[in-house]
Amino acid sequence: MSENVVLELKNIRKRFGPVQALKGVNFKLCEGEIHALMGENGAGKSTLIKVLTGVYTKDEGSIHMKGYDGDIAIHSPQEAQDAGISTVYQEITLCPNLSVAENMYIGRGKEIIQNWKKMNDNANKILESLDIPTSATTQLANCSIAVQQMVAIARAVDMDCKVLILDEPTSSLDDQEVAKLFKLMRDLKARGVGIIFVTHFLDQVYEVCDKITVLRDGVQEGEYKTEELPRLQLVSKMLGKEIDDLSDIKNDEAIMQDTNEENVIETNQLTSTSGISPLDFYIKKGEVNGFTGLLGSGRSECVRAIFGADKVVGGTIKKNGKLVKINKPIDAMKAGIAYLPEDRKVDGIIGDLSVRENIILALQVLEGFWKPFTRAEADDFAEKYIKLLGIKTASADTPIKSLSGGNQQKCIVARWLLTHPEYLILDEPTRGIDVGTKVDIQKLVLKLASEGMSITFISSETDEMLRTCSRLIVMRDRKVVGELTGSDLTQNKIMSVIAGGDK
Amino acid sequence: MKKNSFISKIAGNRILIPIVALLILAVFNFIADPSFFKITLGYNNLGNPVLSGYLITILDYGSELAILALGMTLVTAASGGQDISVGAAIAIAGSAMLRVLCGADGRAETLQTPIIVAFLIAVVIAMAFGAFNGILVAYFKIQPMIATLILFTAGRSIAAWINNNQLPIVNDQGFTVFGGFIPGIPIPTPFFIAAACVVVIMLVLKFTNLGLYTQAVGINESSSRLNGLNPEFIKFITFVILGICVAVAALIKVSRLSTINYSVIAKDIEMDAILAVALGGNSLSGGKFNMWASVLGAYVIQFLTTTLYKFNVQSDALPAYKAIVVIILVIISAPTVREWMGNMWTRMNEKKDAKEAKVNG
Amino acid sequence: MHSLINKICYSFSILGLMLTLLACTPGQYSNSVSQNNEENPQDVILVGFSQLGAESDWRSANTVSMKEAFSSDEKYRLVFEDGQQKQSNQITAIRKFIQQEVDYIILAPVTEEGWDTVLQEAKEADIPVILVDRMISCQDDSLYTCFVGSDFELEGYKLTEWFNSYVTSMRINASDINIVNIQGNIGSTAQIGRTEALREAANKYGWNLLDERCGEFTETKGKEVMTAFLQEYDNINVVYCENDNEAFGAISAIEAAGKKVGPNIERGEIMVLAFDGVSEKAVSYVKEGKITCIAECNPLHGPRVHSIISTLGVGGTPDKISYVDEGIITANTSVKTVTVNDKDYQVTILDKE
Amino acid sequence: MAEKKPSILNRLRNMTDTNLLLTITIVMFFLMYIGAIVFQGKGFLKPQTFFNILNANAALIILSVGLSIVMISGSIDISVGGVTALVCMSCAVHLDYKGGNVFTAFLLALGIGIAFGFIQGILIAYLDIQPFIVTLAGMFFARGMTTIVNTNPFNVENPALVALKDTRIPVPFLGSYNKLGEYINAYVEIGALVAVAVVLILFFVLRWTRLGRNFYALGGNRQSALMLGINVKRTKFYAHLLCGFLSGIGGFVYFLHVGSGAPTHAAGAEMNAIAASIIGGTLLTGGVGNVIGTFFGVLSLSTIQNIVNSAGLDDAWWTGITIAAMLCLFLVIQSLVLSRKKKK
Repeated sequence: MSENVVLELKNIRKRFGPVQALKGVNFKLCEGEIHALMGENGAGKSTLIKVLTGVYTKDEGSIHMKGYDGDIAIHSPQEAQDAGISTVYQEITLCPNLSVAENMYIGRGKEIIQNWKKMNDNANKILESLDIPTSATTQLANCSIAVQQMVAIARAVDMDCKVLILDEPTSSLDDQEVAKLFKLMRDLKARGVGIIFVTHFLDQVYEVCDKITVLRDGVQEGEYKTEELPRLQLVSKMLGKEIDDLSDIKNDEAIMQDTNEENVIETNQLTSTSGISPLDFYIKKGEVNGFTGLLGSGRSECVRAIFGADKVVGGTIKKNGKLVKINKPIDAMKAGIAYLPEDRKVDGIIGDLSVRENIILALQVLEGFWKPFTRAEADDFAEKYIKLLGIKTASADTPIKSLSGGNQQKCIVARWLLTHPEYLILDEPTRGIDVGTKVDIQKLVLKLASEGMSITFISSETDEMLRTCSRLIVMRDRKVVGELTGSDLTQNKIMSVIAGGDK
Repeated sequence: MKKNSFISKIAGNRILIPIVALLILAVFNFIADPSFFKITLGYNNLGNPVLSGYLITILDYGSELAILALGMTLVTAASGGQDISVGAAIAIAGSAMLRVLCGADGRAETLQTPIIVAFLIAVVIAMAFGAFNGILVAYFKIQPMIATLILFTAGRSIAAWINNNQLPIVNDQGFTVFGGFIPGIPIPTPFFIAAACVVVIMLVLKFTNLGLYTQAVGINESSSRLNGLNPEFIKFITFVILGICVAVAALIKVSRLSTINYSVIAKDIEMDAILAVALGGNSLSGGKFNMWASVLGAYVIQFLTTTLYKFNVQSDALPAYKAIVVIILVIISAPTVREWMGNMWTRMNEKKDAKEAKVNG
Repeated sequence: MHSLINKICYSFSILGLMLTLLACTPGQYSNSVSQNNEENPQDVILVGFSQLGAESDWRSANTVSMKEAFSSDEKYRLVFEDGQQKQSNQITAIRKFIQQEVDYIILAPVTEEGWDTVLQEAKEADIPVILVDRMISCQDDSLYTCFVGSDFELEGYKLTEWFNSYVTSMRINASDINIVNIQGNIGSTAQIGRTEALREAANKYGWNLLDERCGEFTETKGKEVMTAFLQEYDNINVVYCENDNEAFGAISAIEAAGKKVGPNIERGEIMVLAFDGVSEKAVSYVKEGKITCIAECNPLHGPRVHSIISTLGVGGTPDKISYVDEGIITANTSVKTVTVNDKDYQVTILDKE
Repeated sequence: MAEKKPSILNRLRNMTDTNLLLTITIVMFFLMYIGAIVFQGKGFLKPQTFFNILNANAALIILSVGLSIVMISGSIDISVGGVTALVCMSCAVHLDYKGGNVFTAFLLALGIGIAFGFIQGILIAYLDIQPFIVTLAGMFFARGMTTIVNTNPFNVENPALVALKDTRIPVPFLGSYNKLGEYINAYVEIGALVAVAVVLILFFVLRWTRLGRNFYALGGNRQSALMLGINVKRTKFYAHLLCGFLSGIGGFVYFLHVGSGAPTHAAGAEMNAIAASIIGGTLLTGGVGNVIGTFFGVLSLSTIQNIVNSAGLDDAWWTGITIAAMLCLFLVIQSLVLSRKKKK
């Protein structure tokens, strides 16, 4: 290990059942350096952080720290803290009911009696040195999110941590709070602390980071100095497409759109509690359009607003030209809209219920409380779609939670297809699924579109979007920044719009 | 994959637990005293045929519990908690019924109102208090047990207040029919009422989506919201349905004695109701449920109570034995224990396979 | 903001529900003592009454009679405390009366022992204590001014004497009389007196007393105890219940077990004897013959205590023990009068229905 | 940045939840006490009335403090009432029939309390079973065992205990003159002193020891507590052990106050303890609460009962309704305080 490298990971591997999350990652962090860690969904970024902080234990590979020889074993957050690795998670893992000073010192000292005066004085000293606008005795819940994050960082600093990991710290901060955070990060850099900055906001990376490491499906794609890596190239590395050899794959089956068709769904100035900027969106019959953009750019929030999953606070939705009132999912379903949620585990499957019940659920709710399907009806609904989508399940009665990820996703798709929607929203339908199922789903989308169903297809893998969508809406920081149709539907056009302008 | 098949067989059909418990009790009693199962046809003082024997008392006195188990299963499935105010709510419903039947001074010779009207009023009142619990749990997001704690504390006092602490007595012979026997029919009426309630609930489960919606909300609330359901309303409704069950149970309880004692009526019945749901193999933290298993669980508990009575265990000492049964049940179904049992089983298998390998290796 | 607003309006609806429960006190409550809140003028006499509970019809009748006796006369203000069957509550109540410097304390003690310390405090505070319904056992009997209630042993003797003369008149020999006793709360004066009377009569006349078990003076416990008796003994022909409610419980248990209740033991019926005779139900049971005989226990102590307090008020000293007069009621015509330690008592015969 | 003189409202806003709810409780208690004086007349002015309330509720205070600790760490224990009844009956039987002395009886009480706390702690902390189910079973087990130990209630005759029961610790110069003009010293029972001592010790433990602060952290956010390096399972186990230990002490104090064993002792005590904790400013969701608040919570409960009683609603069933109404009122206040905080 060269003298100023504070942390080095060698050939880290980690698997969850069949899925290989980390396939031998190498990573180097020097002292006094802000090092960005970037990667799209499923690149293994969060798994790597969890291995480093002791939430998961690595299967293979070694972690080397300055001042320790050989591999340091990290099995719990406690050991990581002792080794000098501290983490500030996006959802702040502090206790809102305790005071600021307590949050900085709880769980650390070994002494039985707690000396409040000494603790508060030390806390105030650190808060002043890091210029954090709060006092030791205020309750954490009374401080803003930004201040709470700085308190977490102050706790890490006070444990003289050598490596500080910031996991998406800026996603819920406004601009001056981000500026304050960067000033604090620069102070720590000057003190020689190595900072790993996990984010997906490109301009923040270029503003504060010295080096960037890009991860893609479980492997370190490369480590670059920020100045040497233009924004466009960074996006292409993240999306795994080389700029120069990109042939314009024109999807031949893309159905040409006749423009005079009436809009199936049309929204103007639609906003919801999830804080997206007002959305103007339209989709025609049989059209497949897509939302693209980096993780956290507001793609899901837009479709959740349309479906009424988040409370709509402004704007209107028109269906086939008529104004429609949608503020709960049931209204959207009655208006013929279907929504396949992004997170299968939390919002999709109902774990203990059988495959059959999961499939018929949406249609059953539409039918109403008083008209349950007979066992026979339910069975042939289920059998029909199990065959149609090729769902591999022992029987229609097995609980859905015992199916593989791909088959679970097919069941949810079957659930919404059963309601014969006019407008189907698929949010990351292919995430964490074997390649075979991915291709099936894309073929299915095109088949349904040809039968007249209008579909919104959201995926972080842009080549999938290119193959299926005839129109792409590009999002950045919760705003629609561009729309690509026809000939513009090329990989590098997308990336340049995502990267924002020609930089 | 031997481990999974064995464990899933146990966990799979949860109805196994009440059946096993029933067999154990039956065998135990058979050994102890075969006359336990003797049923005799005698004549009560009014001269009409009456069946008597331990089995009959089980079916007779188990009916209130079975009816409550129906409602409690739905509440547990949807809200992942239990309602501990059912005993107090029975006191309120019973007290209201007697107040309507006996009028203000509580001594009426003839009934002031027809029984059916009194029963309906009691149903409305029980549903109102069920709704009160439902609002606290569904809309105020207070834990079910803490929310129903309020009614548990105040319930019996409200019941006493309704009749200004008088102990009204109904002298009309017709009223005792619900708790006793219909002249000419040897089987106790409570058994019929319980059977009727079970049939009604089964029909409701068959011809409406109550079962599917309750389980969906209980297992994954956010996903059921995205599928168009209104989780708050469903949780609220389960508490109201439990209110109806409470009213029916109150009718039986009050007509058994044709009077009411506020501090003693349906004492500790909430413990039995929770035990019935647990004994039915349903998870006490909500989700999937099997209604038949809960009803069977209720009768198994009455079987246990009658057996303990037979060995002249004090009625106040019963809760101790039942507490032990609940603890054992809850330990067996605790996730950490299941995992531990799972690894124990696999380690045993590996040792067995290793031995086999050594033998024929 | 929206969720906060609907949370507030929900909370007020809940609060409203609770307050309506509290506020709309039911009509019949008005006849009990109406409380005037202004500082009580000097001449109103403050009387603290610590009742032991509300477990039976007799008790409720006793409470109502006390409240009426003092509310009708505006010279007095009654402060009522319900001890809910627990001595600790009654002791706390008495200490509260002492603090409020009441003029008189009326106590219906739930048990006989454990009162010395608190009554000593009352004596020091120079507040006369009048015992009602049940006695207490203490070394220094100056701790209480006087006792108003029933002579429970006398009631017991009356009932057993009546039963004896009935048995001799029907020429049933003593050896095949099997009696079970459903007792009241163990340790209360009523229970001690009535059980003592039965035991004495049983070994005097040679009846065999099969079993005695506590029925807590309530109907539910009475029924439970009777069911257990019927399962253990199959030769019971007399049930001795120490109050009305226990008798009702015993009767419903006997009928549920398919046996007949009535006076003629020789034809296999089970005779029920009881005490109190307060509620109409008890009287109607006597007329129907379900309860063969009841030794009355008069709950109406209100007027008697009121007169004692007025005599104390003018400086007089009431006699230490004063018993209320009580009779015997039955529908059976075979016994007219009962003599207990050579004093005759008239039996009131109710016409049978 | 010197802090400008904070206005009352401003200081109120950034007070910690615990202190805010504590002040609400204490203010409510004094309002009630003044109300009681108005309703009850001169009786309430004498200090001895306050000491009487303290003597009568000594055991409930200790049980409520135990319960507050468990609620602060995000769990609950409703077996305290049952354990109290079991302790009373076992000590009574031990003293009168087994010929034990008062000290061995005290050890027996502690033993029973700790046993319940230990077993329930293991089931809840390490086997991760729902706390309400475990302690509900614990309550019924204790109530059942009480009648198994001895069916009928009976008063203890052991002279040493009766003497202990009646000892009066005079409180200097707080006495009052009775009608005869004699000066009677105000007195306090032993139980009251034990209760006050328990409250002070527990206040110290919760405020100044590491274990105490871990209770708060665990109640505030269980996941964060884990990430901050607190042994969550062990802390929760200690909370239940401590609650069991305190219900043993509370049981013995109740035994001293009542001097008898009965199955119906401390009926509903656990519900009153939960109500007192909530009124005392302990949040149901955990992480917020103070034993001093619980102390005033218990006193408020009995004061409000006095008021309701003297306002003519003197039948027994009014106590149940008043406690439930108070519980409901404070639950609503808590949810408003919580939502005001969340809104910021």
